[in-house]
Amino acid sequence: MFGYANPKRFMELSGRLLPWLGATTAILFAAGLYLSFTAPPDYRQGDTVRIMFIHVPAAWVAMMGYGFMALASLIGLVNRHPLADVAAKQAAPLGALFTALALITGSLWGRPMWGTYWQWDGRLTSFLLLLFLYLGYIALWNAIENEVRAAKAAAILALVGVVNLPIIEFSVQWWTTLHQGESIFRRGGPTISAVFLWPLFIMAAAYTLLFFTLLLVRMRTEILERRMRALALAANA
Amino acid sequence: MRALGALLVRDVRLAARAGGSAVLALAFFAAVVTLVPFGIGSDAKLLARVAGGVLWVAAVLANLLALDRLFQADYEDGSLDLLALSPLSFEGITVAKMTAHWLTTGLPLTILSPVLALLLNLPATAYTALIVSLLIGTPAVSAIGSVAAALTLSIRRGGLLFPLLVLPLLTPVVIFGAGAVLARLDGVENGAIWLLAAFSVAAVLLAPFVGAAALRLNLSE
Amino acid sequence: MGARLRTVHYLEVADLACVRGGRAVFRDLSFRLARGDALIVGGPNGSGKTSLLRLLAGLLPPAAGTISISAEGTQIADREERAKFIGWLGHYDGAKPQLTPREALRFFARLYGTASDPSLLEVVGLSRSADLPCQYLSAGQKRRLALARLKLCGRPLWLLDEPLASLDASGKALLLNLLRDHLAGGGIAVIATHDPLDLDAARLPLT
Amino acid sequence: MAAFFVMGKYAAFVWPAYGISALGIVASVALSLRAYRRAKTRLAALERTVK
Repeated sequence: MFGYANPKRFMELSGRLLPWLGATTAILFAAGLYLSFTAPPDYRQGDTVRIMFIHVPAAWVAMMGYGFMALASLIGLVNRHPLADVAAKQAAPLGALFTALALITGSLWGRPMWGTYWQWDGRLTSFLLLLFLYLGYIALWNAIENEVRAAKAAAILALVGVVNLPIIEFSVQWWTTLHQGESIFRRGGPTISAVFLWPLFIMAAAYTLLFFTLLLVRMRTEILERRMRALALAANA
Repeated sequence: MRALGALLVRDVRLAARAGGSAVLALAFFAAVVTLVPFGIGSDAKLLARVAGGVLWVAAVLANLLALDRLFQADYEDGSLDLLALSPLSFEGITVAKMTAHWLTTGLPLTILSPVLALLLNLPATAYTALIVSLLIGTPAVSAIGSVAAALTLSIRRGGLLFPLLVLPLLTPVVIFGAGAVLARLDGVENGAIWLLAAFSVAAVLLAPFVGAAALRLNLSE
Repeated sequence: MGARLRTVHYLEVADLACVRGGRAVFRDLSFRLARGDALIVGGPNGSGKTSLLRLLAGLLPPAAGTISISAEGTQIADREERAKFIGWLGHYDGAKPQLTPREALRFFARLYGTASDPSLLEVVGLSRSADLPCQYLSAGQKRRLALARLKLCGRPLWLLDEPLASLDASGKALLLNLLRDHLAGGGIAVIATHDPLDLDAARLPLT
Repeated sequence: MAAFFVMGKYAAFVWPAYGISALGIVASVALSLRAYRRAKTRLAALERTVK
């Protein structure tokens, strides 16, 4: 069948791996949340420091997600492996979700300090632009009917985006120094005392595993849907 | 090279003709700038402060107007196939299109900008900074815009998707461009113009190759 | 540049396969055309006639099989290299609405690097509307302009997709003359069409 | 226990942050799993009709 190559091996592998991945993610979340709420309040920020335990991991996965998407796009372009395109396509909505969570928790975290929900601070602004990059990628993919062409066009966009990310990051930081002084995030950031390191680290691990768990589930769904399309096409050809 | 020149001359002629995109972009630029005082009031001091930023944002938006159909018109009427089969490489096609767009949109906007700066009461000292920053920055807009145009050429209503793809990538241009004008206003030297030039050079040098890759993929699927 | 390319010795296609939208349009297609040969590709809509022409032109990558041209003593299989030998007449005529036929021909002459030949406009019967922007031309006139461009670029390997579409009787006669001159001059032509074309050529019906 | 919920007078920020994050995560998990199950059953049905 000329149609979509059938990645049997991936389906078997991911089928066996998923239950373990899901269980580990759940355990990490349980441990992480427990530690987040039993950690002492920060001497300066008080209990708002607990928001850091869900803001920083979301921000990390948002950036890691885009990097993963760009890597999968590169592999998809270079050796035309359809599985890489599926991975990149399904990583985008997840990345966008975590970017949105990073923005929301970031704004809630800054609110007590700034007095407003939005502060044009370097880090938050960069995540806002990252969200636009994700949305542009998803929109481009859905706008092109031909699947193979959509995969390649989106791959090029992801690579252009990942090359531009550091430039955008730098220009936004440069721009914040232009308009107002330091902000809480960048004045060396809140020095993270040791007792906060554990909850932060475990929550980051939980978020990362969650990303890959959901990614595998969504990739399997995409593969099943592509097989359905191929069957339907073959049936009435 | 002659082939590249031929395409460049043809596209400039097409854009300059009535109904061409050049006049449209200028009118849009003037309209947006004229609208701003109605929005934020005619207080001269406030306008002077935001003039650089408003002119830069309006210039970028006006540029986008003509960009999304840069390749699409040729794709739809069969010309792109003829260009692909000509001695011109895809890189050459992108260079010609990018340059034609800058000559018919980026450059005229830069020339018109001081006139509109009057409307916004831009202080006299900042005029050179405005023109120089636009002169250096608009090629980057044409370059990045042409890559996005090549990516979206097979989409019938790509026009709606186009700004979403391009604007995040253009933030550095707006930041450094408007930043250069503001720096001049405040009499401070923060290297904005050099950062803008660096970004522009990189964009202009890389865009033909990325644009060509996008054209190849859209033609060969 | 145009004239020098007249020396294509043959076009070789070996077990070519084409896939469109996940479906095999055709496979194991092989044929060979030498100088002066013509091939008429018939078949219902969707049988892959246009796809075959786009594959031969190098505009599409084949799913399987090879296409090569032997010219100036060398074997050329690379897609973008092969494209430089192709005279293309597609569904759409590539006529820019705001340009006049005269301007369009001058542009193509400079684009393809061949001498601009204003007399072509008379040959194809467009002399009266030579300075009328193409948006005012009829479909038949635009097709005639495309024929003028085809002749102008002087490419040895012609690929014509439904060339008779929107041509009247005299237009058909014009096309046949151009085709016969091209073949007599040692050119090769592959024509995808439904309508009968009285040209002695091999036939390839795509099912 | 009450002190826990007051969150050192920052309850209005900490709980919405956790709430929205939980909502986002639970929703994405549920949607992803549901889409997978639906695709699985529809594919099985299609394969039966094609046989």
